[in-house]
Amino acid sequence: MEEGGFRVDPVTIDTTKIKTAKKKPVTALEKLEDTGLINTVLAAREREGLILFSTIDQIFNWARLSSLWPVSSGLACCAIEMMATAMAHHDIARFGMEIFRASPRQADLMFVAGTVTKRMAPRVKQLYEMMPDPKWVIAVGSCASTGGPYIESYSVLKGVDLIIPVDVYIPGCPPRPEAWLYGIIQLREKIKNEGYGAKWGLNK
Amino acid sequence: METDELIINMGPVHPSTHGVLRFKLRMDGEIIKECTPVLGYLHRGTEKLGEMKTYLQFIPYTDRLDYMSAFPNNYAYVKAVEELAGIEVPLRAEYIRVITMELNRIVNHLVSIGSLLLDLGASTMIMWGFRERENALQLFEKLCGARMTFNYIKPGGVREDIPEGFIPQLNEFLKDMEKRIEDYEQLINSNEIFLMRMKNIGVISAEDAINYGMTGPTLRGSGVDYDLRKYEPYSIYPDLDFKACVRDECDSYARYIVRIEEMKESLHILRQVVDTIPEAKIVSNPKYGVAPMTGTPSAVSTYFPRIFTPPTGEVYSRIEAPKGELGFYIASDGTTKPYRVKIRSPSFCNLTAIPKMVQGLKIPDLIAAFGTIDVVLGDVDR
Amino acid sequence: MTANAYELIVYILTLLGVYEPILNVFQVLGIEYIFKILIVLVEVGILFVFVLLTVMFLTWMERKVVAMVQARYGPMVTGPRGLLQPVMDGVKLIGKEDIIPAKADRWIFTLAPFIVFIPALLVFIPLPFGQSLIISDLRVGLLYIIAISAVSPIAILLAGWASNNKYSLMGAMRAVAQDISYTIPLALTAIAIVLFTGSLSTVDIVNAQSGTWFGIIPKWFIFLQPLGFILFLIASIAEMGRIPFDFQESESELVAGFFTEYSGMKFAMFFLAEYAHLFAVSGIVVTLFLGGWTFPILPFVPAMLVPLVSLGIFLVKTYAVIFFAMWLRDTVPRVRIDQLLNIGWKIMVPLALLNLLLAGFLVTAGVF
Amino acid sequence: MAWISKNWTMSGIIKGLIVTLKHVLHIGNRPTVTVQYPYERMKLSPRFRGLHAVDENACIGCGICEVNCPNSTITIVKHNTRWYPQVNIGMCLFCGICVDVCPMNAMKMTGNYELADYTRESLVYGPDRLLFNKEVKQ
Amino acid sequence: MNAAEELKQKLPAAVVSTGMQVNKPMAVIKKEELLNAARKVKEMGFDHLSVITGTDYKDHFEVVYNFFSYNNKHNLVLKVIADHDKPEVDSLTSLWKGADWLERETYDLVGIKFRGHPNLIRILLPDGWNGHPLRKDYDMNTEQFVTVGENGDDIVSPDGTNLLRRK
Repeated sequence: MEEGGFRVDPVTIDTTKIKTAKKKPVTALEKLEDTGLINTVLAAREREGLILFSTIDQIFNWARLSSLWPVSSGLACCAIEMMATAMAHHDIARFGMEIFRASPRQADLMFVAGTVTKRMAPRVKQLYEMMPDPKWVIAVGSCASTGGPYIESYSVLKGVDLIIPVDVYIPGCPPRPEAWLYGIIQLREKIKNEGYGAKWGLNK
Repeated sequence: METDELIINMGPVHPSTHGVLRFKLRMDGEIIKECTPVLGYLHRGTEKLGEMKTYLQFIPYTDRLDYMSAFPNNYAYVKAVEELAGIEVPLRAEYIRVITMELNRIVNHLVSIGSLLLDLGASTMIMWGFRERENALQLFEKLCGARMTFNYIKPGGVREDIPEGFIPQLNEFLKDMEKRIEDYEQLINSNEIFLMRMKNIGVISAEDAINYGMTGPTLRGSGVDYDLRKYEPYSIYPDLDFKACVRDECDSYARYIVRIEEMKESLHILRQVVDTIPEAKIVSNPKYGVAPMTGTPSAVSTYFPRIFTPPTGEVYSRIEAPKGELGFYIASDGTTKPYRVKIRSPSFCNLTAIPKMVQGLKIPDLIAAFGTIDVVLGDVDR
Repeated sequence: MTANAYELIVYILTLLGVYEPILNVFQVLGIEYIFKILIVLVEVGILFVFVLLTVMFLTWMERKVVAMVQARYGPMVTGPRGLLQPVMDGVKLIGKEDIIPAKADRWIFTLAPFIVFIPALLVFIPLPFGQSLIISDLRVGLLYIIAISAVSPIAILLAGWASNNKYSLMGAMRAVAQDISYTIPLALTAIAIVLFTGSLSTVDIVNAQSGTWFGIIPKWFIFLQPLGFILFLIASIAEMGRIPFDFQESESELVAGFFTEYSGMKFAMFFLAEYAHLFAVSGIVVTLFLGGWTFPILPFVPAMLVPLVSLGIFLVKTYAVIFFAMWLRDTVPRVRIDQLLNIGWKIMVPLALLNLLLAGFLVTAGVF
Repeated sequence: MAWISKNWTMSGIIKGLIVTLKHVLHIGNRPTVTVQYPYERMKLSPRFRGLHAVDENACIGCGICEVNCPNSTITIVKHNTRWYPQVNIGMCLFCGICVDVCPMNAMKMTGNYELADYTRESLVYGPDRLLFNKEVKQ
Repeated sequence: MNAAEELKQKLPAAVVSTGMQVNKPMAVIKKEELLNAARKVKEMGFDHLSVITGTDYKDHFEVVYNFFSYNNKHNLVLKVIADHDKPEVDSLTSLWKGADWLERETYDLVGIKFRGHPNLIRILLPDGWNGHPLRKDYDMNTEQFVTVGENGDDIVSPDGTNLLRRK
């Protein structure tokens, strides 16, 4: 599907460049700090030199991390745990995320929950492309992260990051709902540290 | 009057196709003229992997076929292997297996009914269903350390014995569950809108249902009194008192009622099993004889064979999974790996009848009828 | 006693002693009308801000009510008990990319959200929020309300058609069919009320309900016309497009209905309009059948406080109706589109006519 | 339609409304069940199969876990002059076969499920993050 | 007397041999006589076609049909042996509608053609997929990628440049 409108490329962090940590980090946030990611972002802001816009950034970041609407696309086993995460015992609604939008146009976040087969891969990519910026992807479970149990299979894509950029990986087969929530919290931490003045061309 | 046909592609990403199924619909306005399910968006090549893994290594993969009810999958595969190799199973292990399978049947039906109601637009039932499901999953986790993919039932027994505190918790769950089912019935059963949506929708006669190879609650909803647990008994089901739940309206509502009744029957079975579970061994070992009753992982690792070679031959073994007849065909060539694994999955065969069921209905009816045959795409596509 | 919000503002300013001096200033400059326009702008501004805040609160309330029914908490993290959640959603949607599909009709695609959003606000103009808390007591208030709410199907049709998406188009078609078939029983039951009051003015309708029978039972039209109330409630839930009648966006069938292709602020407008509509329609239900802002305790309230207390009464009643709509939404599934139309034409319309007949009998018998 | 005229009382819907209202008001053992995860946690089963842990002294690096792993998640790597397993938990099934087959009972599965991470590379858990020392722990 | 023997008595020309598949009576049927035998089997009351399995035995293919009778609660297994070069057997769709998808699946994954099938196309893998994966000589190393065409259909190509972000 073609898209109209103007597209914006937000200032995203190339997480692939992060190498292994020096110390033994415990939480992923510590890992983030360990790799100097926050400092990188701060330095990028200082270069622009506008504190006001970084405040706007912070407001928008706060809004964005507080209202991540996922697109409701389950692929396989992990989708059931996605439902479990949204349900009464774990209640993703506490983070304001219970609005699972069936239309990707209104979503901010995509859970790649389950095995991405080769036949499904172009559709997943299309779904991702239909989402408006800024958007994030969480690869859930072994299948979406690397191909997992089906890595030797002839019809399974070996990791969804081959086709779309992934922000957070949640291992587990499938991960229990708390692990999902932990992954979501990690994503919130990441969004907190992103620079998004790009909409008005302020940060560039 | 000349009208144009509208062709709608429902799926593979659509809120009510329970995953990644796609319907190609030829529509005349809102009426479905022809419905063609397009499968394979979750085809993961499990059967090929079955040939590449050893018998024990393949058990985790069976969990991921019908991920709503993994225990029956485990059991069906293990039963096939046991029949192939002629392994006897200690009684306590069979009791534990029946506990897990019946619990899993309840879980499966909860999610099935919940997602049916969600597709019809009522979001509450699925929340309540998952609330009880979570309690059951805590039992599973207590028993085997995982919530959905268990890898628990092994050839000749089960992986670990029942832990302390499991039976009281199970009893509590059973007591709780009865009240909850009353709640569900009060919420749904006589709801006029629900009846309007379900009665006389997705009708399939008994002859058609048999001819299409439908099994499980979908078949019993069409008035065929057939339950493999009863008429081709396996495990300890011959000793248990239960009935096959049959309704003969043949429509979506009948299939829904069959599921509710089956949950009650499962509770009944569980109550019997919990009362009579024997104190005995949980693992029998084809090579080392029968192991003593154990509960610790170390004992399991001691008494479980790492490599396992059944004799040459082939077997087709089937059980009554929550969704219908689940069968495993295994051909062995006497090596450590199966020569061929074929999975007869209930969802796949039940789905065959969908085009017949929904012809001349509308999209909302397609969703209602599709919801009641309870398809899991991992099971369809394998 | 003031008649509407304009006069109320003038009255308050006079009480504060600032009205005359300011008016004098403008009179000296010869631009007295500008002052009047300013006052109107202020009152309309207050109304719109109030409506928008209510709408935001309603989204929060909806999520909390759903959560309560479903044995969970709902939004908790953002702000105290998640109260800031709607604000965050709004800010986020402002910052989202605005996609216009390449095959869409750009102009109509952009226009449609506004055509949905503006009538949703305009409905509030003849709605009495409390004694003298009304922007304008139109003499054809009820007709105006029904006419304005009939605009939104047009916008929905525009949105669905302009999106160039099959689901959107089907959602739009359904929404229009539904709106047309339910506006008729809605209007018919409203006419039954007009039979009693003899006036289309909403203020007259409320005033007619201000007394009591036997000193206990308030003279609300719900007691005179229980059938009319039920019909009106069902028709207005259908008009709002909420479960069990939410065809325009029935998620499990049509993905997101007519706004499948909308993103960012445009989507937010549909979202806001939906909740503004909910608030407005609940307000109309209250005005027509539940006595509006009247309550038997009002005569005992000091005259100064009456606008405030009556506003409180109105809001309590409105929120009760809203809660009922939300509660119903969490209980029942969705009906099918043809069943909905069947109910509309074969049951609701005859019953509404019957109700009209009953009302006529009651009026002729001089019951009211 | 005839069917609706039979059911005009809508008693079923009213029944449903009563049940949902009971939930809103928490009447009769229908409490809010949410566990607020970062602040509260569910009780975890001791058998829970989470992140692996390898006993530093017991492991002999024999590679039986590597062979038995269904999808080659485990590789044996050198670490401080000895050989230990390295687990790519981004690929792992968490099936527990490696624990079952370990001849020395060196492999354990802990209750750690908080494994989410930003990169695929950091999902590979080498011996430095898997090893634990039994003597020190006890 | 079990069902296989009974079938052999009724159709001596069709049945090559009888035996047991663990606990189920099995009859090996001549390829040409399959449809006749199936018709006879249906007359005998076996109304449920449980599963169709195709297996590649390198020099020949075996197609196994598992039947079940709801009335008599009996099992019966039919086995047909097909050539490896030109695997083709009769379709049972005229007798059991449920055979439709099972045969399509067998065609898709094992590559056995069913004569007389109304719509013998791939079901699990996309049209145009190269090879039948459950054959023993299927090359697991060839990468095939799928892209989406105009009306949502799949296009298979060995080239994944449009799809993949990076190698």
